[in-house]
Amino acid sequence: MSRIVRTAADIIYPFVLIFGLYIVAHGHLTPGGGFQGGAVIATGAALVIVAYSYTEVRAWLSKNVLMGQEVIGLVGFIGVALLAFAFGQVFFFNYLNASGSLFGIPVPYGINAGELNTGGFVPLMNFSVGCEVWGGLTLVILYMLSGLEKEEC
Amino acid sequence: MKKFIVLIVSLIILSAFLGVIAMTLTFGAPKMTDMDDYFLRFGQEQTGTNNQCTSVTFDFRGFDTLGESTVLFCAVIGVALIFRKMQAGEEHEDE
Amino acid sequence: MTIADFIITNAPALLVAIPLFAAFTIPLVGRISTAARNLWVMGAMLAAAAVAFILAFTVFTSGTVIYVFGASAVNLAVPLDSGGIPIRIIFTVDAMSAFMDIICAISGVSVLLYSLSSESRNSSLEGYYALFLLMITGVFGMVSTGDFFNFFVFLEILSLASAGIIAYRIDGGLAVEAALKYFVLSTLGAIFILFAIGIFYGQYDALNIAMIAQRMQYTMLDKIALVLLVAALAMKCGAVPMHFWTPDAYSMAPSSATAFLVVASQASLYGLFRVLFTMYNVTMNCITIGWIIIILGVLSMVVGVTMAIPQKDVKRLMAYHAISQTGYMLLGVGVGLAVLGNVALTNAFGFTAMEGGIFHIFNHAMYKGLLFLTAGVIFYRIGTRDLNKMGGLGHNMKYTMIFFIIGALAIAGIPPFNGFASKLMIYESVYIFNPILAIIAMVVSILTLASFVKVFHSIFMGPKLPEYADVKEAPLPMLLGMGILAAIVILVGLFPQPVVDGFVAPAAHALANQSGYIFSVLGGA
Amino acid sequence: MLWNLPFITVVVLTFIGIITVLLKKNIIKILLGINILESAVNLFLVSLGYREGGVAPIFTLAPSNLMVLPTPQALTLTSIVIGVATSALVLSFAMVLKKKYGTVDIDKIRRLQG
Repeated sequence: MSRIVRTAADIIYPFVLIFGLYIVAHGHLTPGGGFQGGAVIATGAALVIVAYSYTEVRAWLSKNVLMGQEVIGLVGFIGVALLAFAFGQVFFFNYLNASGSLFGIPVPYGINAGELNTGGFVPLMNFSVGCEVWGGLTLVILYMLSGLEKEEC
Repeated sequence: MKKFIVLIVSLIILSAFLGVIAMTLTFGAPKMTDMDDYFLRFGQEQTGTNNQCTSVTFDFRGFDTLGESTVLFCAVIGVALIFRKMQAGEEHEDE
Repeated sequence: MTIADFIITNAPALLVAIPLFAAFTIPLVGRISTAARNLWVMGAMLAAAAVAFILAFTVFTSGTVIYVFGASAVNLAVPLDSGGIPIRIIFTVDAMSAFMDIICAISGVSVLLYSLSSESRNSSLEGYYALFLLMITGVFGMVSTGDFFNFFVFLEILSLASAGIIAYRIDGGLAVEAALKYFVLSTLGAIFILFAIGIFYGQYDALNIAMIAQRMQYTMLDKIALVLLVAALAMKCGAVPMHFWTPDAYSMAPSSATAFLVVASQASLYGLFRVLFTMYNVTMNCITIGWIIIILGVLSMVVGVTMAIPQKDVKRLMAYHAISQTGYMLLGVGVGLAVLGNVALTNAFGFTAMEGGIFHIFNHAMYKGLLFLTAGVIFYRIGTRDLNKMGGLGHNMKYTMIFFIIGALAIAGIPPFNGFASKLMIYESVYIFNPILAIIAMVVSILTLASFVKVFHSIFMGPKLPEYADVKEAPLPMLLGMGILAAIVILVGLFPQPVVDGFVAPAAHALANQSGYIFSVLGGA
Repeated sequence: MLWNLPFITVVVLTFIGIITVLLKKNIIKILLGINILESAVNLFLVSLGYREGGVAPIFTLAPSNLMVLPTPQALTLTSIVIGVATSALVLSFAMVLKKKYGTVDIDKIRRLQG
């Protein structure tokens, strides 16, 4: 792509990243969540891949790192759920809610302004899923590009 | 041509079915809402999230979401397998 | 709380969590070494199988087990403040589910043992084993869940993992073509199921199977949902009008995966039975629906076996026989369904027919898995599946030949093997219901025998061919995997009565007992 | 009639999707048909949960306490992600087939028969 597109992509990419992370972090308060935020971040990666060529991008984005990121996200997700066993609870029990510790401020019923430090394990799961979707979707794009012939990319 | 007729007939049957859906259900007035009323009333206290969609997705039906992440993982692994470079002595499919 | 108590209490969750966790971590474990990866995969599979057996033991001794994900107590299906509705995802493991869990566990262990050796020459095995464990997760989840949307999610896990594994041999494009065919059809089926879920949700505001069953009124919309569900699930299990994908997918997948794909199809069959018996039961017109299932079954039997006879590709031939055997299960359970409203007839032969059909699921998974594994050994050693190019392999592959004979006699329904036990139950009960159907079933059985005699002759008999003069016997893990299945085929064939009384009859009664299923989830509410 | 417009749209979309899947020979177009069907199902689920005058089920500074049902939105989220995974896999299959056969027309690809 032309220099204008590349520069624009360079400038926009950090904003896309921040916006995606914002969506992930506020998933339990505002519309959004891990999937949506992760998809937004992966869109940023797609933007960079479109602006530059695959051969350049391949040097920056390692498939192994992305796969590791995806696995960490998934293991984090199931690990957060499995941790309920350590508390003597049922699988997927929300042990952090109203516990007073991390993300543990109790929320009464009704309309409120929203407090970031609530939600029990939901924000942790949002982060894990965001991590997983980010890695997974980027990996899909990279693998598909690697399947293309030389002259097509 | 025969295939086309079969297709048209099946489509008519299908559209009749779906037409019944469109006629029977009313938009804007769900028939029963007891389960969702429970989510809306108690979801905030039980999960600590203001966003009830998230509370349903990650807490009440969190196991579905685990499955959904797994589906994405399946797709990534599948795509990775399809675009792998095959080794030399690998088993070939029979032609 | 001791570890034993912990496992017994949380068995339904561990059943899915163990293979899932192992599958997620394989890409990392695979980087350490091949041996570590094999150990990890096999250990996870054995642990999951052990949990499945523990769970099945609990179910068969003390009744239905329910597990509520994320509740404050394991069996708190209906929260006190909810007014009698289940709100969370619930695993409802009754005798039928436990029966399917056992099938999946046995088949999974033996096939995985086999694949440790049979796939060792290939690349990217981390992905292969991850997808294999995800298939096992999918089957365990599908047969254990008591939530209909959860069933859909596991169905999708199963079909994506299966599609990835069918396309595993990418060199010629044929496997990818088969995978594409399978995947497009199963996605269409999944969309139909999602439509049905939407219909149930819109009417009853429930996703739990027991809750839907309790509120079921059999309105016009429920009829539409029934049609969509029967079409989708019959397509997924390979019944005849929608069977196109079966031979392609079965013949092109790696052999070890094919043996497990049989179990995957049975899981869809389980879903069909669950929908018909637990969700609709006598609210629908059992005679009509029962006859539809019977006709599907008879068509599958006849078309499957007639298509199988002219095949040249050994796995394709076996795939058509798999369709034909699916017909027996549909026939047996369909007869049970057709007389469901009539207590006298049900007690006279309905339960026997259902037991025969359900018993055949188990037997089919065992002997068909065994046959596909033997076909895999032959392909592993000589590199072709074409029957015309084979011959005289019996001289060098004695154990494989014995295993093939066991499988072939079992599928044909010859007395000392397990296929006979279930087929006899089907013949007897169906003959009382309608003699013509029983005669068709017997004729199909004879044709199956004829077909397998031909296959046996062209693979193993005859003089030693020069190009296969130095063919060796299969490696030990492959023989072990086949040996497990063959031992089960013989044992169940010799002593069918304890199996029928201990596992099959409770499964059939659990399937027919709708109110018991609802009561176990909702309590008295 | 008109107040049921979302459901009628579902029927029309299903119609288009089924026709596309059954009649088109191009794998990419078949995938588009599947995607249209998935959109139809998603629209069906979401419109089942709509309550007259309801707002999004999010309590952060919500304008009113009358909210639409949250479950269909969660189900739709799941089904969208499954749809993405499906599309990724089918597109990869199409790419491999294009590389091996030089076409994405299923009639020309078809070698498995009988």
